[in-house]
Amino acid sequence: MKTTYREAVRSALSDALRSDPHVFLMGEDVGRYGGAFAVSRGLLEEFGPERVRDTPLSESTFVGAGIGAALGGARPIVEVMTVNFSLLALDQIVNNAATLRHMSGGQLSVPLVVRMATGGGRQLAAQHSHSLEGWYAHIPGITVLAPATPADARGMLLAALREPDPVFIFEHATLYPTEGEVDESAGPAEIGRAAVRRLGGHVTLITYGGSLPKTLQAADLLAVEGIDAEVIDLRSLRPLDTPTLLASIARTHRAVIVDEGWRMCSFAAEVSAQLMEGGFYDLDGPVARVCSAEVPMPYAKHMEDAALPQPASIVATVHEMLRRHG
Amino acid sequence: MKTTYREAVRSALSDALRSDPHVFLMGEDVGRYGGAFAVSRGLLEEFGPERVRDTPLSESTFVGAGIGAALGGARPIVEVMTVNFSLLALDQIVNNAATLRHMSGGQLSVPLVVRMATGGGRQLAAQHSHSLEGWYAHIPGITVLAPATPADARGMLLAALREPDPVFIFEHATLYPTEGEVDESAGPAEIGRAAVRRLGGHVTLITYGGSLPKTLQAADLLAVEGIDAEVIDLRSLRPLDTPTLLASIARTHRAVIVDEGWRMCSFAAEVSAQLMEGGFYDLDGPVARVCSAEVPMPYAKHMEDAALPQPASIVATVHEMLRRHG
Amino acid sequence: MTVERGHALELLRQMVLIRRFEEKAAELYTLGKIHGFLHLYIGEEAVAVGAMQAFTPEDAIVATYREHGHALARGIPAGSLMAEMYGKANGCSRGHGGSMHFFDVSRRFYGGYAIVGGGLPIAAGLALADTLQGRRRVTACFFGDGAVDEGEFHESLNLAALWKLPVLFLCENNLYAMGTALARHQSQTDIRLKAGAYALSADAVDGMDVLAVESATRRAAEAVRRGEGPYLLEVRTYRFRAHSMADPELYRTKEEVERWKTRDPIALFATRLREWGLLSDADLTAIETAVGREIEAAVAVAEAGPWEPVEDLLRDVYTPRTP
Amino acid sequence: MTVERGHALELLRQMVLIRRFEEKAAELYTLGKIHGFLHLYIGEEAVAVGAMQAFTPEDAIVATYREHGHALARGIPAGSLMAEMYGKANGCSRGHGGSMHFFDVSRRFYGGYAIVGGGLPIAAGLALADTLQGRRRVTACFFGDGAVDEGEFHESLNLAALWKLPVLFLCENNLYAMGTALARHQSQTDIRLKAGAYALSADAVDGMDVLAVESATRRAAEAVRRGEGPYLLEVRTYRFRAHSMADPELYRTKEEVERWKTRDPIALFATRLREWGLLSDADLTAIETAVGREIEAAVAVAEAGPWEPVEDLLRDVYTPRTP
Ligand SMILES: Cc1ncc(C[n+]2csc(CCOP(=O)(O)OP(=O)(O)O)c2C)c(N)n1
Ligand SMILES: Cc1ncc(C[n+]2csc(CCOP(=O)(O)OP(=O)(O)O)c2C)c(N)n1
Ligand SMILES: [Mg+2]
Ligand SMILES: [Mg+2]
Repeated sequence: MKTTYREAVRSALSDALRSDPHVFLMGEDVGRYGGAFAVSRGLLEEFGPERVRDTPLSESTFVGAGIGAALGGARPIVEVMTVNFSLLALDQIVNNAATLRHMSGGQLSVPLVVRMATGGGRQLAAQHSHSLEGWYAHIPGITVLAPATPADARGMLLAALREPDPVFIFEHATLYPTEGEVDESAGPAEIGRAAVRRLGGHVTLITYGGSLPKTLQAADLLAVEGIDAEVIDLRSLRPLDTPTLLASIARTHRAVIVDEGWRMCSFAAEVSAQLMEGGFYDLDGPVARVCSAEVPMPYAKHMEDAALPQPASIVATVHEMLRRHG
Repeated sequence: MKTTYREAVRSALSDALRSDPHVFLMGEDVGRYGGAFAVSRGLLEEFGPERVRDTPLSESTFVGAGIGAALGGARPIVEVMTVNFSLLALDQIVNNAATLRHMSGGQLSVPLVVRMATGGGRQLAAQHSHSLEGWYAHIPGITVLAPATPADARGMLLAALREPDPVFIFEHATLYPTEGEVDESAGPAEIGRAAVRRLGGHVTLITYGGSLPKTLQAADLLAVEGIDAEVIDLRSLRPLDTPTLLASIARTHRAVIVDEGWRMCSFAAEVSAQLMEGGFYDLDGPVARVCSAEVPMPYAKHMEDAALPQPASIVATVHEMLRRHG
Repeated sequence: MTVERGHALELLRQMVLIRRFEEKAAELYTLGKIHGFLHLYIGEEAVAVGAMQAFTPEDAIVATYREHGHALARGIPAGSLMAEMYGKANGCSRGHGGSMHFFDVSRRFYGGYAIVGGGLPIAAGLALADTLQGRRRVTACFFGDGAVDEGEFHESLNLAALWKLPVLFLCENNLYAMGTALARHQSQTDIRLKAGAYALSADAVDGMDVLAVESATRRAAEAVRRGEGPYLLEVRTYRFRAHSMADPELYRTKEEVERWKTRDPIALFATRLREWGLLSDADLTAIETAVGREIEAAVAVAEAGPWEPVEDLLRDVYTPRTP
Repeated sequence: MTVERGHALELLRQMVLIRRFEEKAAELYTLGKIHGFLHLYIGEEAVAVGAMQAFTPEDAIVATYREHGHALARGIPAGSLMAEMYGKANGCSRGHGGSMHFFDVSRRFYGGYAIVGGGLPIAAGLALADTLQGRRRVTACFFGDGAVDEGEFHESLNLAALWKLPVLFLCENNLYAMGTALARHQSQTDIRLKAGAYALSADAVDGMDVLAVESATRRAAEAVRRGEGPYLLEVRTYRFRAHSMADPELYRTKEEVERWKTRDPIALFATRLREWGLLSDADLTAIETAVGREIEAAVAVAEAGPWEPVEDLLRDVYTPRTP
């Protein structure tokens, strides 16, 4: 069945609410408003205000309350409207969600799922366009997912709800209206596995989340010129499926990482470092990164476009790579 | 003159308070208590409670007030007791301090200095041992410094106070009692320049902050075996002095990065990626990283030691590197 | 209540200007000239216009993402704001900020904050700088009822009260935080009563009555200016439009909105002025005509404005160094 | 006030246990057996001991980094705590947490939080889980006067009040946040009055009087258990020792400390029990002897405990998967 990313998330949410009485959803405007991205529309009506809870504007506390509720035997799904506001909740995430199991000597676990919209590209300017997946992936004790397709949006949320430890799901806001095949009877996705979205032998393009469509476009453009790009969608950022990446560069000998985070200390840097550590002798030349420019996101469209990775900049990077190391 | 890192910071603070009436210091317990690390002891008595201000426990707000005071023409130095508590202030840092200049089209600037203690190694466990320099270095719009010696502790604070934009200074808590030569008449240090702390031709060890003493120890151990390690102290993490690093690996052809952050998405990953991007053809083999283990910091000494980079693990990494690629 | 005619007409003109400016902005949004988020202030004009009368050019203003009204009432030219929403380089923030991030340092208008509650600590800091430098200025900080939920509200009021900082905290209580009604996000819906927790002075005022807002704000600002410390002023108002252009308004009834529209601050004030013999049909027509022209001119400024060159992408991240 | 003798002696015993446990811990710290931060509770024993009487084993406890007293009063064996402070694998948190992070899930003791204010949202969440699952349990959340400054205090009280969550917020007001006296960190020093901002019930009680603490906490806990929503209880106390072992106490006078020591909660209670004829010299000796033995045994447990194998470094980061 073809459905949108938005509907795929909603269907996973309603499946979960229906099948497990411990599951509940909370966050700003998830109820009456129907969710800032209309993801949870209709859920309040179906499941009632006890299980679909509008919270006050208190990111630190409702994320912390999600942690506490998980400790108390509930199965919370917390929606932080966007990653931008999650900055207010990082203490709870880093110091409590990620540590409680270890800090308690293994006595506790925190079966918490946190979903948030991420990324730029909608002219929302500096405070509303962050892409901080790389920060999250730095934190041991949590799992970080970035579904890029409707099927993954559904499957990974279902999978997250089976994890005994905290899972953070990043939904790129530009993906919500995109469409794809979703098998409603399919179960949870496998966490920790990348997907090869396109096979190719000349260069490996590695990406995730909202950059996947752009990267596939770039691959199409390259194909016209006879350059066969392999496109890998990481899907899970922590844990990272390094073997799939290494297997690909063992064939292509070249890699470009596309990541919407700012370049410096980006998630792409980690991928690049790992490719060197595990695949140095397979590489024909240095791994390249296409990231966001080092600037708070500008509002004007032409400037925002210039700040973000684009198909054209991916193609240009591949050209430069082939020119330099054949 | 030989002095401690703690005294060096204090001397820079009192010089600044004495020479510029716009400078003031605020933070938790910087006044009556004398600073959690005794850095500001005596300053309240000398400069009075208007200019040495004890704040409530409100990290987000006193950091934000520092930003506002900087906008209003003051020259605030904000002490966030430790980086651990700065998690509560990240919204103000990322969304205001770092963006206001750009977001206002260049009308505003935020001449703010924020100092904080960082790092582990004192058996303070999971919530009090973070090393998040790599997160900070991800943020465009700010400068990130990590002085490792008393001379730099003084010189970089003085330099930070000349910057028109926000500067974050990370003082590794284990460094406060360490001693070194400080020239009290020396002016501000140069920002953006790494220092070669030891010359050597066989391998480049790259580090910063609290890991410098450990890395120098490792170099001493290696020297005994006839392995000459060059040791580079980054000093400034953003901007990063990439040319100095590339010049070194052009001679040594090997590099190990020592960084107390967790390995995944560490600052070390960025350095590794940049070395590949700029020095791939100079490298005899992959750049290696010695980072913290992917675990919330354990309290017990032997476990904490095992989690942190150590001279022995640095030496072992160099051995492994030489074994694998000569 | 008495009011001087010239002043009354100026208040009315400002409210009409905001109303028409925003109606035009909504239209231009639909036409694809303006993008991103657009949060209209329609219905709340009496708040910004009434309050802003109390501040001198030396005072500082800190607002939110719903700040068109504040910016206009502070006297920032409509063209500069419209150009900002177009993303043009002649916009008040050089096109970097859009609707949510208006800045004008010459008017001490310090933004435009899109993180709810994020402006409050900034306001405390601006006031702290004044205190340290011995200046008798007020910092006005506007925020919504939703911001009251955030930890920064609590921290900022405590800090300001503790240090007697000259901040006027002005809560625009429009009964909703996005789609969440006040009683569903606040356990204490009488926001003025929050002041007790910080031992500071507070008042509440009808935000549909521009004169009431003006006089309450003047009282509050004078107390702050006298050095009595910060002040919390709750202004009770209502937004007539959706939260943003994307909001389908599922959370409130049309009837509720219509009921509030009977208290339209512009109509209310116009009626009153007529009753007092201070406003004629001709006056109103003159205002509408002048405002209409001003907005036409603003659109022209925006249309004609240049785009920032892409080469300048990194220009304003750090202050340029003089070599 | 009347009190049953057995109960009175038990309260006294618990307070003496905490006092002697901490004196021993301080000694062991000096000897290099215990490391990291050590925050002593000495002087505040009546708070944890009095309050803990009000909770059943089904209730949940959330504490801070100054939680030795709460852990002991909750019945966690002293040996398990001492071993934790040694960093031994038989410690209550397997040596992962040390003094600041005691956990014992079997006793629903949920830590041990070292970020000031960080436990409050957790407590709200534990109570939310109870509400959702229809259980009549109370979550007790202990925190200091310094935590009241933090945004999470405000957010958590609002959330709990709004959703009528069964949390008893218990503020241990010892007049200092580290070296900062209450009046220098709080604009409203009457912390109980903060409750008005959330429309919730509150009370304040003398924290040096164990019986007063017990009865105030019982009243509060019963209200919470009846489903009346959260409750703020301010307990006024004083810490006799430094903030932590590193604190030179420059911020208060010896006289102030001595004055408070005349209200030592243990001495005060013992005197009262003697007056009431409920305590003899022999009783006290018996208590001291038993406590002394318990602490000796605790040290032995810690000394004998094994170190966690280094190979287990990553063991508890994620829940092990059953393949
Ligand atoms: C910290 C944070 N959380 C969530 C949002 C998303 N958001 C934008 S406006 C808004 C409602 C704010 O309500 P209020 O403060 O009452 O202001 P109003 O929009 O009514 O003027 C929300 C939830 C945000 N911008 N910042
Ligand atoms: C968020 C945060 N900021 C600062 C600190 C450092 N710190 C530890 S305890 C403390 C004082 C806390 O005072 P209070 O809440 O009154 O508790 P008490 O120590 O008096 O029991 C401070 C500032 C911290 N642990 N967490
Ligand atoms: Mg509102
Ligand atoms: Mg205290």
